Amino acid sequence: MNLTDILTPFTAWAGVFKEPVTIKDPLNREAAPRYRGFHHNDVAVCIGCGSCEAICENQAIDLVPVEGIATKDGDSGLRPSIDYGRCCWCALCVDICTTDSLRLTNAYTWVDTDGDNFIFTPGVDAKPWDEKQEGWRKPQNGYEFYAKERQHMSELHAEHRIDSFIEFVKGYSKEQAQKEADRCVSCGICTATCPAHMGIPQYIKAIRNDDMEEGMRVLYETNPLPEICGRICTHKCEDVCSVGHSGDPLSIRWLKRYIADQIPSDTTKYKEILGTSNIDKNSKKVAIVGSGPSGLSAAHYLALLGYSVTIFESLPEAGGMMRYGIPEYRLPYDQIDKDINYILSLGVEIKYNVKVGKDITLEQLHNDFDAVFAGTGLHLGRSTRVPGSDNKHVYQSVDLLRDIVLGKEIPTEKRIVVIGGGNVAMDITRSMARLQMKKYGQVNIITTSLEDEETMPADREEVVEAREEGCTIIPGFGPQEIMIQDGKVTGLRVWKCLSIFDENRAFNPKFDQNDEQIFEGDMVIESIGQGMDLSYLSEETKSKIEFNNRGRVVTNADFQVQGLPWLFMGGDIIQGPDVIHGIANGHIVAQAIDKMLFEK
Amino acid sequence: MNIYVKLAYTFLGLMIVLNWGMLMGATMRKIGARVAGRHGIPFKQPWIDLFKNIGVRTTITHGIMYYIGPVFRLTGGVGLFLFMPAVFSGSPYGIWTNFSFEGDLILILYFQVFGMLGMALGAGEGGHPYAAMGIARGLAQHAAVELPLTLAFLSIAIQYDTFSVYKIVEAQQGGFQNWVLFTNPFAAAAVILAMLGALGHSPFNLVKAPNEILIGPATEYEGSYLGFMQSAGAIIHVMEAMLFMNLVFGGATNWFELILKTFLIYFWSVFVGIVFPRFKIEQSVTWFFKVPLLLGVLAILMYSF
Amino acid sequence: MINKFLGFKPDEKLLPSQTVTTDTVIDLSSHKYQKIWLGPNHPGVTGNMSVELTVQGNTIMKAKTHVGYLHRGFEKLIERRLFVQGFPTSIRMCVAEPDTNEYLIARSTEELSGYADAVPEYANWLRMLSLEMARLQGLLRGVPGQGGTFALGIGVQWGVYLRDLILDRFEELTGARVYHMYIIPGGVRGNLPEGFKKRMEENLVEIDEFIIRIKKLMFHNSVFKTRAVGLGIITPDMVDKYGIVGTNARACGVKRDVRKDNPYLYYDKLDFDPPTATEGDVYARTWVRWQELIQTVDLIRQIMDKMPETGDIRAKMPNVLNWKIAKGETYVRLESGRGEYGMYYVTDGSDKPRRINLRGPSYNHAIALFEDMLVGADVADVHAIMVSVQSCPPEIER
Amino acid sequence: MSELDLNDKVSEMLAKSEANVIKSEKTFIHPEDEVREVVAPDGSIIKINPIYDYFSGERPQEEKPRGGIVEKFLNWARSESIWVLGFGTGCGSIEIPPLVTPRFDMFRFGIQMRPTPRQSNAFIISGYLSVKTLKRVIRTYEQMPAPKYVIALGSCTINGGMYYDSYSTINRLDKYIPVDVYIAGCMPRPEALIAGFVKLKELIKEGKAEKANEYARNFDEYKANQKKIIKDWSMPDYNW
Amino acid sequence: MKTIIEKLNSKYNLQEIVYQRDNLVFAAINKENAIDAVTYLRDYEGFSHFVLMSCVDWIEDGKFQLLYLLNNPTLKSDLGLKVYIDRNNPEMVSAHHLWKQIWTYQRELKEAFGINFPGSPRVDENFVVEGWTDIPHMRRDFDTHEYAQKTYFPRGDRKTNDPAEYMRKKLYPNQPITAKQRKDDK
Repeated sequence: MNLTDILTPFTAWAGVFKEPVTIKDPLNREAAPRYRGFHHNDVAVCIGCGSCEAICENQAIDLVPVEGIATKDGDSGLRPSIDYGRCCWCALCVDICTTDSLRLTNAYTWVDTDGDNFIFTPGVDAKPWDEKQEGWRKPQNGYEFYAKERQHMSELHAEHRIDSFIEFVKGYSKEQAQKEADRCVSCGICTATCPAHMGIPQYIKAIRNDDMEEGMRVLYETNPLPEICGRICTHKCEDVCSVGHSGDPLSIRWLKRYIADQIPSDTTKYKEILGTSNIDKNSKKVAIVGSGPSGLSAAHYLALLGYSVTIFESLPEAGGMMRYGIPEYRLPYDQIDKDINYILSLGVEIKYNVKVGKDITLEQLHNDFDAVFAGTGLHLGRSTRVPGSDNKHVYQSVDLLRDIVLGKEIPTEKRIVVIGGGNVAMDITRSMARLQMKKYGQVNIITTSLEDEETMPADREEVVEAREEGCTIIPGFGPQEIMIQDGKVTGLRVWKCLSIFDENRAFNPKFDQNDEQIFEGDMVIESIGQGMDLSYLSEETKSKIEFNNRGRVVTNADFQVQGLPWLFMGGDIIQGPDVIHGIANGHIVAQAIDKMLFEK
Repeated sequence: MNIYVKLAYTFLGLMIVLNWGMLMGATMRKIGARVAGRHGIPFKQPWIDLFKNIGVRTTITHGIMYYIGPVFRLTGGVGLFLFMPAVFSGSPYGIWTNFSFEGDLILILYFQVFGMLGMALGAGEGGHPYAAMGIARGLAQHAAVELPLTLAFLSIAIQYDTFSVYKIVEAQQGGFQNWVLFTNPFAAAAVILAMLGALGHSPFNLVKAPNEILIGPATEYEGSYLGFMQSAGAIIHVMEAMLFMNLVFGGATNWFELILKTFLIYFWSVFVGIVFPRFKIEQSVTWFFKVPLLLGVLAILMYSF
Repeated sequence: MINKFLGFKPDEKLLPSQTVTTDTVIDLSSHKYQKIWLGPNHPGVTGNMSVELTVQGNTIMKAKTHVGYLHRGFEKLIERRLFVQGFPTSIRMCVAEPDTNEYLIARSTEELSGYADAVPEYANWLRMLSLEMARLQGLLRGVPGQGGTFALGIGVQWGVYLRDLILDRFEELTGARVYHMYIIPGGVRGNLPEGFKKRMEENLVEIDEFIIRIKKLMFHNSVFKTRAVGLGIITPDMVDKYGIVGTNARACGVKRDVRKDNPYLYYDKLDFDPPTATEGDVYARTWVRWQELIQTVDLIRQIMDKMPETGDIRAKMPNVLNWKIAKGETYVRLESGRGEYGMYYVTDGSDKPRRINLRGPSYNHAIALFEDMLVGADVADVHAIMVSVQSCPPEIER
Repeated sequence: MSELDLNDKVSEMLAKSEANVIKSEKTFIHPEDEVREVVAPDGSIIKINPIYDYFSGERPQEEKPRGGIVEKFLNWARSESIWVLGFGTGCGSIEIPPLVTPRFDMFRFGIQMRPTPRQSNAFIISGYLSVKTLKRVIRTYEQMPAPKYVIALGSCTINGGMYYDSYSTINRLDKYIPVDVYIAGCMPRPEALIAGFVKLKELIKEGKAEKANEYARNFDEYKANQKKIIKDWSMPDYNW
Repeated sequence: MKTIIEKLNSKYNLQEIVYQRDNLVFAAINKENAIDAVTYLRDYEGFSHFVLMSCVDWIEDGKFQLLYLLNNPTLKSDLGLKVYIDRNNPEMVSAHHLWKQIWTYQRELKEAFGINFPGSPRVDENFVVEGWTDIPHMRRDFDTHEYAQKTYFPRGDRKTNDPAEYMRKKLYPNQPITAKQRKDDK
């Protein structure tokens, strides 16, 4: 013990003259800008996907219905409600939030006398911190819980695909498919949007587990045409994909195709996987008119239920629009056959080249069968009815596409103008481009549509690909006249389109007459929509059924025609052109027929 | 002077001392807090604590001695006040000399132990092992403190040839050079060092070391008993300081001087206490038996011959 | 000399402590002994644990550590959680230095899933920064805390205040004060905020000044020396016998530091030498920790100097909700403020770990070692020894 | 020791270890608390039951507030002098040191720490409670003199928090002891804790913090809940 | 490290040798040889630092896997010796004489997995849980969530909705879509 050791500690007394370091008003102290305080949810942005619930390790988050928020496509109508008796403020829910709507503010004081009060729905229940902007948000700098970018789908380069009709989308490899499937957050919002309500998260999970047979079973639960759908589906699911809110949506369509591609084309194998080797047959018979998606889908599910199904097809091969409307480069015929063969192997019979209404009447079918389903599709082209559209060098895309498949001679001119902005327009554009390439070695085709670039109904990638292939696409112009000189088409006169619909959302385009252009061409193809051919309905039948203002047959929710209980109608003629709708209709019709025949 | 008037004055003095004790305690805690860099308790806190303690509803008894423990402690404090002159006014019968009498120093020495004994009895009855442990430590340390202190007091008594505190104070009047501090430096040094133990601050507060034995003797006390003990503690702290003031630092001629001197004396123990950790009991006993005792013996030797 | 002359020091041979060993037979019915409990409701014990003492007078004859008051079954809970959900749970395993747990969980999963080298450099530097900051805040509490065990409260007050400043920096960097949940499998959860280095430097300057103050207060304090010197001695031959690690081992001359022995992160790029002492008593341990405090401040400065300005904070990893790891096992360790801190991690191909087992240094220090060290000690020293071996109950019972 | 004795010992040990592999449903009584016979100083043999003989078996009684201006004054005093028990039951106690140190300095609000339950009137349950601690918490809570207040920190006390699925920790505190104030957070910051104290002060001033009486009133219910999960009871029903 | 493993392998016949890192090796060893090998490693190969003892429940194989993780401070390398023991009759030779802390691990494993270590001090005492009556809590077949749910009064009547299921009910309630859902609806 020395004197220094006794005296030195007294230096601590120096502190007595310093101002205390105490925080004067601790109750109003602001936390750091990144502080993880209480939750706030931007309910207008949130889609109720439930990723936050899935990642919460404390089961603190419930998805609850919220008044004033409707359930609709892409929005479950649910919002996360958080139990502060469970939360640990780890903010994993914020980091995974697909829409970036959920965040943590830097408010941190919540005192209550009742423990039951600590459950609330952020953004809905008003809280003092709702206005606070600071707080934890999803970090940047390469921080992501699932990959934002989709796996690149390898395609044939435009130069290599333009001169042939071979399929140019190569499909995912196993590694790619698993990486893509890994991005899924399994929210299931897509299921509601999919017209067929496919079990999308389930089959994506099967891909992650590399269990293709399970994937196949999931697919066939709701969709008997996976190869077809995996290629040409309009993938409305991808539009609402929650992953797509901050990044690319999942390639759901390609993943579906991946599963179907993995199973070899062998009907016995299919039956083995799907467990359909033995089906108990019943004595009822169903007739189906048209072997398009809805007809095949209905046939499939009816066959599974034990019905004897006969399809009447007016064309030499089955598939309807899938075969005769979609070019081969998008949907190769062997893949159509793969799906159809399996359906046929279930005992479905097809009578080719039989046109109902001409070779056999609908009433005859009614007599011979217990129920009839008509999925006859939209096979008539619609005209723009502008001056000159009755010229013989003005064609309908539907007819041309069908002729290509049937192997007929296609009139291919050097310069072509296509009117239309939908997928069919793109199909004909690209098909004609290929034909031009074959014939002339160069592409010279102009496609124009009323809609502008953003609102064009065609799929984005179709437009991009078409441009890659050398087609010129000029959206936003309305055709005014097909210019004809000496009976030959010389071009199309168009005006800039200002708006398409009027205030009442009725079709009433407005044009800017000063902005006139002339697209030169030797032939014009109209591709502005398709019409239905209901000529097989006799006058008597027609008198019994109702038509709505758009000229479509009125059916109930099960696609049973009002007034004719034995007749079901579905597919494009009811829902408009869309393969997945057709499949869904077919499925519902099958269920409805089953119900009708057995619950009577 | 009428005995009733005297009683009334004494009571008034006691109240002043009680409140001053509480205020002093709060001030010291505030100073300690300041060294740490914070504000510390409000000055009114001791009174609020006292009222709060009186307001506690539950009372738990462990037997009669358990009640009497705090009373003993308070008696120790009050006894010290009763028989010690508070303010020197030039006359042994002054208003604030209380019931001081010839030989009161001996009584005071007794009263110093009295409070500790009361605590021992009460805490023992409480039955908590930590209380027992605390009281064992307390008594051991008290004995060690008492020895140099008593020697120093005896030395002062011998120096002034009296056992009357009043007379010792009287003898020190007339300037600080007359204080025992300067006239009997050895005794003063012994007192100043032993004072650290008597006032119960670090490094000699193992008696109520919360790190080991909660708060020692008072572990089982709650509510009004605790309030009782707090007020007793406040009085005793002032009384101990007053005793040292009277014996070593020349007493006080008015209340202001009393307050200043007791404050400074008490502050001395805080001054040391804040920067030193506490000794273990055998270390503190050894310490008291070393330096202060030696000084006490020297002081005795100085005036014995 | 004067002691001898006065003869006040009792004959050491007569003191009971000299005769007590771990083998002393204790017969409670002889009424020579008393059983007292220190804790769990006791301000002196670290955290929430209790020590059952059998004492004779002031001397401890036998001690038993009782743990489990903070048992939450983390290892079981993490078996029920996805790989990414593990880290918010694991961080609560040790409240004194939480970041270490995060790092172990992150590192184990990265190693087993093959992403160990994918972690961006910037993220690794940030991890190191947060680990060193955690060590710093632990030491700011721990070093003066040793004085606190002897009632030198003033140092604790300063220390906790400065720790709070570091917690402010943590709040800025990680978004939370104590449970940072910052190191995530694959990287970290935030970049360095703007102006962070400047504010950190200001704090470090304040801490530098505190280091001097605490040296004057504690290490030049006669009473502290009286209490701490020669107390709770750990000898070098005990180190392997009891599995002693960290500062406890270094204070008796056995230089073990995972940062040097098995360098992780970028510790091999930093310039430091772990301090050691030879005495192995409470004073030496505190002294080593105080030097470590200086060193940690220096390390933080080095890290802030050497780290890149910006970069990616997390590797591209599989979707956290679907993440599965093939069957495997590993053991990952780091040097926490208390010593080697490790985790045994087993996966079985599913999306959740099969088993994790935390190896906390306290597990050995606070049970086997502590119980044996207490025999023969004074009741007044229990708290001091408990703090000096750095017992941390939540990491023992998990 | 004969061979026979040894065999007995071995088989006894084996039986013991077997019984311990899977513990059967039995009441746990600690050896010190078992009923036993002792020889009194006068030579007579008496039977003692430590749990019931050494502790008061009395139930807690409701102690009604006196009311009036006196009670108002006392409530003010109580609210300005909150003595908190220094019992860190869970990880939230790591935020107590900042409260008593310079940064937040809760002494200026009249809040102080006390080391013993007898002198405390506020009990901070700092987060999760394992069943083992709950037993000590109940014991401690019952030892505190009324009026007493409980502040529950964090998610864990509200609905189990992170440990909602742990076999060792309780989910809601208010099933076992009455709670005055909950503070959300995991763990709550010191500032939030101060806000909690401010709220508690308001409650006390308004005379609404009478949860100790509630405990006495619903004593049987609380005891049933407590005994449902504390298998190793081994203590009197009410710990005075 | 390799030479040590080879030596050990020739001596005790190791299985499943995995070089997890350069300085971390896991290997399985027979139950009979385990303590022998650990002693050998400690005394002759410099593995003087005992890192940890752990147990993994491989319930599907009916086995407990004990792990003795040893560290060599000079080589700065770790060796994990794994021992498989029968899950139905879990018993292992105690190693408490080798290191002072091992009895703590054995006490913990006894409580958490029900593995018996005859002769280990205080092995039957409670470690972290008090008055435990269920099956040992770290075994895989003990469901902690279920136990907590039925024991500890979870608060409130919280109800959550699966987005896909909820949307089905809201948007297309009458369309029984998949075979599974059909079954559920019935």
